Amino acid sequence: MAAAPAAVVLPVHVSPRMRAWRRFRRNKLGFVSLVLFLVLFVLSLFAEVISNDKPLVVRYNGDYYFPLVQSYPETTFGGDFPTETDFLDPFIREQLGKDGNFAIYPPNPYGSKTLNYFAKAPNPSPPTRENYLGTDDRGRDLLAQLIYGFRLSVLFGLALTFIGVVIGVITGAIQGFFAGKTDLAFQRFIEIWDSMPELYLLIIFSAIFAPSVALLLILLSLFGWMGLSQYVRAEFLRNRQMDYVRAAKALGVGNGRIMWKHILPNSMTPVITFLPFRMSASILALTSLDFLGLGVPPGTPSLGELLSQGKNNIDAWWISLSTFAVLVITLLLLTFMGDALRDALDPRKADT
Amino acid sequence: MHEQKNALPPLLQVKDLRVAFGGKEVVHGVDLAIAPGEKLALVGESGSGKTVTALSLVRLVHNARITGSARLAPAKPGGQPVELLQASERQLLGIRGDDIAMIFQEPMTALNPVYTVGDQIAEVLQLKQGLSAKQAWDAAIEALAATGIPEPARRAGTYPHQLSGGQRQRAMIAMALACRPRLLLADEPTTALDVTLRQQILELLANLQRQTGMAVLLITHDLNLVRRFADRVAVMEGGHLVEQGPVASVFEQPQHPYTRKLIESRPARDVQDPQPGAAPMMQADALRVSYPVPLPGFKGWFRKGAFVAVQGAKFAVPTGGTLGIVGESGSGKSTMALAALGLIPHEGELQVVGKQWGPDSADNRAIRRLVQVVFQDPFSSLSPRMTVEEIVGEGLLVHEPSLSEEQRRERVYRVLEEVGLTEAQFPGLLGRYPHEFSGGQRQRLAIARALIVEPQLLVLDEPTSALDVTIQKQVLKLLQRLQRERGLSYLLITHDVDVIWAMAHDVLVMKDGQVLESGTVEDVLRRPRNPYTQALVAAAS
Amino acid sequence: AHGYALWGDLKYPAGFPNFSYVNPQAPKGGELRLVSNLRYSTFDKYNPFTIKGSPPAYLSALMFDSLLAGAADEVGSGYGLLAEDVEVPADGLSATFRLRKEARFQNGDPVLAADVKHTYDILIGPYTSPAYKTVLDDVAGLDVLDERTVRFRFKKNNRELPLTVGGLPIFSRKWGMENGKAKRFDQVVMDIPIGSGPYKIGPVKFGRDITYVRDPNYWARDLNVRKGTSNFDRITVKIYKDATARLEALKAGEFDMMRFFSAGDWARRVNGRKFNSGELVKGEFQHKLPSGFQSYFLNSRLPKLQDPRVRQALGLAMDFEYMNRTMFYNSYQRVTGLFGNTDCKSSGSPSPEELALLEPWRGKVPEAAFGPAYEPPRTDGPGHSLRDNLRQARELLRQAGWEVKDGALRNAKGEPLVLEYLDSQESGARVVTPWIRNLEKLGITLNFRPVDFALYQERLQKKQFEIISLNVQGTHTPGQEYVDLFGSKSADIEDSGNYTGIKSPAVDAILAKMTGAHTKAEFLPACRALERVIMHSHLLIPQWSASTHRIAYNAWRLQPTPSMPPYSQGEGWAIDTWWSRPQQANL
Amino acid sequence: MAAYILKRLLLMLPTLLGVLLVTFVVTQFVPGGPVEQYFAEARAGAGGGGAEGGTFSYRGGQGVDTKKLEQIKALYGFDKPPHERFFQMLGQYARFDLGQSFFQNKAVSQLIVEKLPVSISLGLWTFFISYLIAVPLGVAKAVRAGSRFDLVSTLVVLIGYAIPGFVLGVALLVIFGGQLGWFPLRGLTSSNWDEMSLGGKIVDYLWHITLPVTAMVVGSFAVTTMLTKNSFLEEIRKQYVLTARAKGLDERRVLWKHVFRNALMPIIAGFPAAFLGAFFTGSLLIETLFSLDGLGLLSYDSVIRRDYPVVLGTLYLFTLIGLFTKLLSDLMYVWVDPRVKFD
Ligand SMILES: Nc1ncnc2c1ncn2[C@@H]1O[C@H](COP(=O)(O)OP(=O)(O)OP(=O)(O)O)[C@@H](O)[C@H]1O
Ligand SMILES: Nc1ncnc2c1ncn2[C@@H]1O[C@H](COP(=O)(O)OP(=O)(O)OP(=O)(O)O)[C@@H](O)[C@H]1O
Ligand SMILES: [Mg+2]
Ligand SMILES: [Mg+2]
Repeated sequence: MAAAPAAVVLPVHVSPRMRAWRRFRRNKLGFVSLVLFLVLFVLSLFAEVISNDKPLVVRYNGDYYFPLVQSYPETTFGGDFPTETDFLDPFIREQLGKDGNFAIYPPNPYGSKTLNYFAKAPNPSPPTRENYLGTDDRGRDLLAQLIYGFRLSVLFGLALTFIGVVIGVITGAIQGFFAGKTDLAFQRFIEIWDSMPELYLLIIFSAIFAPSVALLLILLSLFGWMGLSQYVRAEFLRNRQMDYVRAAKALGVGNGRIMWKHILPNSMTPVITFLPFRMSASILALTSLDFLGLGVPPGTPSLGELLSQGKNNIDAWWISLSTFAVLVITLLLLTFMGDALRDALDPRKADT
Repeated sequence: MHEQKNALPPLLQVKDLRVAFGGKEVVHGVDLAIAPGEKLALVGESGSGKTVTALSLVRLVHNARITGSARLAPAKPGGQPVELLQASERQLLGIRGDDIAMIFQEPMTALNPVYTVGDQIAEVLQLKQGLSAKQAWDAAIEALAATGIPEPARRAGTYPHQLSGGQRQRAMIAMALACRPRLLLADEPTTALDVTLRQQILELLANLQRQTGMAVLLITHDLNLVRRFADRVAVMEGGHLVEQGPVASVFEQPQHPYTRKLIESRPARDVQDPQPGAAPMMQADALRVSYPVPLPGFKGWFRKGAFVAVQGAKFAVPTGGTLGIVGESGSGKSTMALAALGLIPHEGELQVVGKQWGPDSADNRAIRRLVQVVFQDPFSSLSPRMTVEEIVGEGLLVHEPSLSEEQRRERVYRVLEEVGLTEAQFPGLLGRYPHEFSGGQRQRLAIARALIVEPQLLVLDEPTSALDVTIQKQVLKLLQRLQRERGLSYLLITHDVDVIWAMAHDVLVMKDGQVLESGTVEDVLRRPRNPYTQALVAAAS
Repeated sequence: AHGYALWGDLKYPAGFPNFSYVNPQAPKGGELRLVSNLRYSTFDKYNPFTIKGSPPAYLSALMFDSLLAGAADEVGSGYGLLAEDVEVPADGLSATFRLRKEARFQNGDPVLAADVKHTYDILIGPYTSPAYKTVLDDVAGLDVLDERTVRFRFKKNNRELPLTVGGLPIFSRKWGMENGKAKRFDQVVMDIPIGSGPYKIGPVKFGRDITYVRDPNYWARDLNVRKGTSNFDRITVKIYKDATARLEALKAGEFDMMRFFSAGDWARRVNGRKFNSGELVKGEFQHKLPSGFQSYFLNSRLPKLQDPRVRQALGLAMDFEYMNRTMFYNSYQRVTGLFGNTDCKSSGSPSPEELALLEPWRGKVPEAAFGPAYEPPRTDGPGHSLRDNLRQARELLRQAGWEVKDGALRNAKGEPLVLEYLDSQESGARVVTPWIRNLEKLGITLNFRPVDFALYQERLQKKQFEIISLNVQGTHTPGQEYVDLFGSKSADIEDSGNYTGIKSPAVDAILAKMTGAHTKAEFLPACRALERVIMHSHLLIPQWSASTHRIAYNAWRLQPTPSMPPYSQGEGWAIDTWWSRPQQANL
Repeated sequence: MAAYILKRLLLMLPTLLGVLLVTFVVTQFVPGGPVEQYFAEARAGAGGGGAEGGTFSYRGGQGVDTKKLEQIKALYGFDKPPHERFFQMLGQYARFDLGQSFFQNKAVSQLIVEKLPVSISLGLWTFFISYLIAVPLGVAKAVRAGSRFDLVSTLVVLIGYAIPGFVLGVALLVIFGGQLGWFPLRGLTSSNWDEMSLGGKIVDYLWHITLPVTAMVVGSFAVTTMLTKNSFLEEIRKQYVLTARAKGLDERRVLWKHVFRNALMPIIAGFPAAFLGAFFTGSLLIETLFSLDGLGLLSYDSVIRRDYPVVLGTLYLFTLIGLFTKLLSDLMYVWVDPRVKFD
């Protein structure tokens, strides 16, 4: 056996994360989904530039204005009111149409709350040249609703999923790993917690606080972790008996690290499987409470609200159909990403 | 076929078998032939591609590209030979288990954890021989009995994790033999068995071979076994078949340098005596360990029975010395090791460096640093989703958290090299996962993992069972050197009397959970008092 | 007398043969299949009077007669049904009814004074819906004068009380008797009611469908007030829990008629094959029911809503014409006051009688009350654009000390004007959205706040809201309830109807005149003066009302009378006076 | 094991107590109870009951006077202090007396029993259909992971999942119930059910539940399918699968016997709970849509109307059942995977 050379030449090696990334990349569908999702998501983050009732640039009487960045009172453009300009107002349009003046509007000239106040057809109106996807039941542009709704729903979904997964995994891991008394006690706690009348809590909270997305996030997070927790617990209960756990214990590895590094990676199947579903469930959760008046603050664009509008206006097919399409696409992308993620985390899958 | 010089046409003819993982070839064109009833031993360096070769014959390697040809002679005269590498999945179904049976190298992971071993054996019988459930169960118990498992009726009803390493291995053997295959691919079938049992298994194989004309491809590191059992031997190195021929001629006139090295390698004793008078590293008295087992019938509803795996053991591991434990398979050696490591509850006296295992893992952290272990079944003791670097480096993370990542990596490289795993051999070694290694390599990973924290006491449960003689020698040398240089103590469990000779200062012989005798190596092995020990020593020489 | 009218002007003289809006020769027979229009979608009892549980739809109207029956082409009057004679003395402090000899309960027993007393006692007892106690609060008691004569005594002279007691459903003492003993009334649940009405309970699918079958021996079948009514042999009421399902069932022909309340449904979704073939017909029937005042109620208890100019500005921002055009399919009329569609409505400049009531309070009531009648702002036509209205609003707000600063309307202290609109339904958001948008132009933030129904009720009771929307049904004979709505006393009582928080001695005085009026000539000016004051105080932002009943019905199976009596509630018209067409569809 | 079961059974008592206590306390803080509703009704005047068609009406309120308030409180039992009510309730529950509804003329237990046919119908069918399709589908997808079949079935399953049940329900109702008239629009049975022959009854019943069950089932595949698929993929590469293959077992046996039990630990273990749960399924929106009287509607209504006896009574019962199924699930874990130990 050769004695170790003084300076071991450390070869560059591919880190496990890199290998996982390669495995992820190999799943074309998943990779394409990721790219697409990111593109859509980033686009929706810039929703204000894509879909807004405020022009990007305005030239009025020789001056340039940027209403996206700054708000200008109507009086700036010769109007009456010291409040923010409504650029869809025919009066303002007329002002801006005068010689030398111009305004460049975003591709879809409606914001999330913009009423098409000067539309002719009753709401909800079918797709027209003015409203590419039609309007919803109160005359807001559907495309704008979808763009903003997608953004809100995805952000909300990500947050809720993240919180839910973190709590679910931690609690499930603790129960499963320590088993015995810890498990017994925690399970009882979950049973009691689970039977808490969620609806009443929401009602009580809604009596005290004005509805807000953050409040909803907190409330839903309080209960959203339990399902996953049970699954993780089951996996941990099984995997904690594995020899490699025993080996890690013998090495003196602490419990936290054993759970995190040794058992968790081998217990991820339910977590990953549920990720896309939890995301979409979070999106739908925004709706389910709406008809109790406990949902997101009214007027907040959300896919959930559009769905319930679709139900109530079954003849307005453009509402339910386009919302549904957005949901399906989101869910598909998420699932394919989940698939690829699962592949990526499975080292037994070849990666080159 | 025309090349075949034997009187009988070969049962299996392998030509230019090549196996590649993700573009990297690990078996480079192997040619082999096995005649009916022939016992061919495949020996070779750890990681030389023996397992992969065997598995690819029944097309059970994942993510691999297999080329070449492997023809299996027809079962009945006049039938068509089957090209295994091209056969349809359906054809293979008929062949696997029926014509070709396989004994896997690592019995823990190879058995389905959620079915009893009896179930798993009976399943083949029911399926391939059309026995009724009851008949199959009885036959399964018989098959277990034939491999020498005590209380086979009870053992049939237990799950793999409730068996000792050797017992699992025997269950695996029973399963493979259940259908009287024409060809048995036995991948290290006896690593976890003691010498006497080895003999029993070999006899069992020989019997079958006589009765049914079964041919055996025996993959092993145990040259004694080859000598005694095989007709012909083939030697592999680095994915090439470097030599093959009748056992006698190969052993007497080895042609290839590697073969020569293999035959000449014998573990050599190179140890110093521990300082007398020093307090023992570990001390146990009246140690008793039991496992809960279900009681039969109604009683089992309310109480658990206990299976006493270790009873009244008394031993001491001398500081800077080695206590070797030999004993029958299932006698409680691994159990005792687990107890010594504080991993299962025990009764009686047990002291490690003067301390006792507490119930709290934080208290034990200090002792853990001093006591390390190499488990018997390396595969299952390696987290499947951790890379080599993570697995081996973890001990440092825990016990020497101050190291920088660079320093840690360097240490990992060094210890891997010491156990014979180098980057040169395995590109991207640190980023690999356990399943990408051969059995012997995994065992070395386990050893490296234990060594890296520089413990004072190392519990080694069959540390060299999956290693070929050359690597075994290398590893033992390493252990001896560490003992010399750092005064390491070992608790060494092994079936290999050679290893005991090479390493141990004191020896403990176990059977049925009891310590039969103990003393210095010289005392116990030269002048065995107990009949079991005598048989053991006799069988080994 | 054969009937009683609030102001003594009965339309039909004694001995009239039948109401003029019925077809006395209408053929009897056939089946009318209705759909339940109740809020709850099941039934679990046959007793419509107890607190717990829900009775099937229409049970009360079909199974019980009352002392007096109303006519659907006349308001404020009742004609003897169970009673052949009703006497109200000049002081108005009692009403005496003499029962008809031929009046029979469905079990054959005669209807006697004792039954009336029993009914009254039960209804004001502890086991019935509190609504009866509310209604009968001004009734001091009931005396049985002889076997067939009862006298209700009243606590005060209220012209409407004889009609109230005359309208009570009368049931038999034997209802709910078990082994000769009367059960506690709240235990009378599944016992088939014993009334004297034209229909009995027929086949029932409990909790789901109920069929009422006509009693061929109905005692009053030829009585003038009943002639030509109750023409269907069977009336089946079906329950659908979901509006979409109900609509589809109508289109599929599972029932015969349905009244629509949603303009969107009526305009967009009531269509299909059966409408094209003429089997189903969409009918809009003009009625003369009081339009009531569905309005946004502003809670003037709040400092920020105390200034009438601010309240008026809020109203100016509501663009009804836009809403009617884009959301309501132009099917609604603007509510213009408290008493739309009734004689009580004010118009033009105040008459001398009205001025007489108002004058003493000059300075204490809005000056505008002395001018022309209230007209809500409009946005259609020249000089009436939204922009004009908003300009006016801005001006009002400025006068009230609110100016736009930093993008919001702020008072002198720099507090922004932020308001909250409380609703019990998420769907309310749709309607306020345009208003919110217009208010934004003024720099006012209006938040829509939906809460669960029970919480909503509690907030209303405790007056913890800023703006709510209420639909107050109209009446031809406003009375005590307006004291509750606008009286000073009720302003500080929890659970009162004074949502706006108005506390004005002037209003109190006018209300006193109104409730104390003995003649129409006293009564109407008081009503109109009240309307002027209230509306010009801008406590209410009037919304809209429908002047038609929208009814889809199966023209192959049902035959309506030529015209709808003006004061009919819609379904009642069909149930009472329509008849079944000979079945040609089966051919 | 029996000791463990016994321990769990004993633990149910404090758990139940905890559940009831928590809920009871929460209900104390919910705004707008039955007393408020009583006054709201009194305020609505004689419009309630059944006075439609009457052309004269009178409205008016008098405000709340304290005497009346006390009376009304007594009517709903709110005159007693909370703790007294709580213990009274516990006493009742100990005798399995679930109490009487505030708003309906029925005992809570009777209400539940009445809703069961609908709930069981919806629950069991949905449960069976979704498991019977989802699990094999998931396995097939795992075996053919990455194939076109896998892709297309993922697509289909996810589209099903993405349609919210109520939207799908409305679509089904309008198209197949209303427009085409192939399926009935409401209820579990036809009105002439009682006169039907046995065969007729079965057909009628199936005819009625087709749409609601479809609406519920379509969305329920996805999760189970994907979970099955992923768990299978997790296990399918393990060594014991090689062993099973080497034994010459055919693919079906390898998958359904060897992999299945390992892979479906979560699914099999959740089975009893899901199965028992199926008896008490409620789906507010589907029940409403198809005019079915089930537990979904009952629990929603009771929450909204603050019918506390129903809320607490159903909660008590469901918790009890839930606790048993949970125990069953835990026992299933051990049965499915002998390595699992709870201590
Ligand atoms: N899934 C895999 N991916 C990549 N490389 C692999 C994989 N499986 C095995 N190898 C490599 O193939 C070579 C041959 O492995 P094999 O298991 O056949 O060795 P072996 O001769 O059986 O050794 P041992 O005696 O140690 O069991 C080894 O170098 C191993 O690292
Ligand atoms: N979890 C368990 N439950 C019940 N019995 C067990 C369990 N684990 C091991 N045993 C039994 O305990 C005995 C001792 O097992 P142990 O693993 O210590 O044997 P060993 O001496 O290491 O044998 P080998 O040389 O075959 O590895 C065996 O008979 C085995 O069947
Ligand atoms: Mg090998
Ligand atoms: Mg062992």
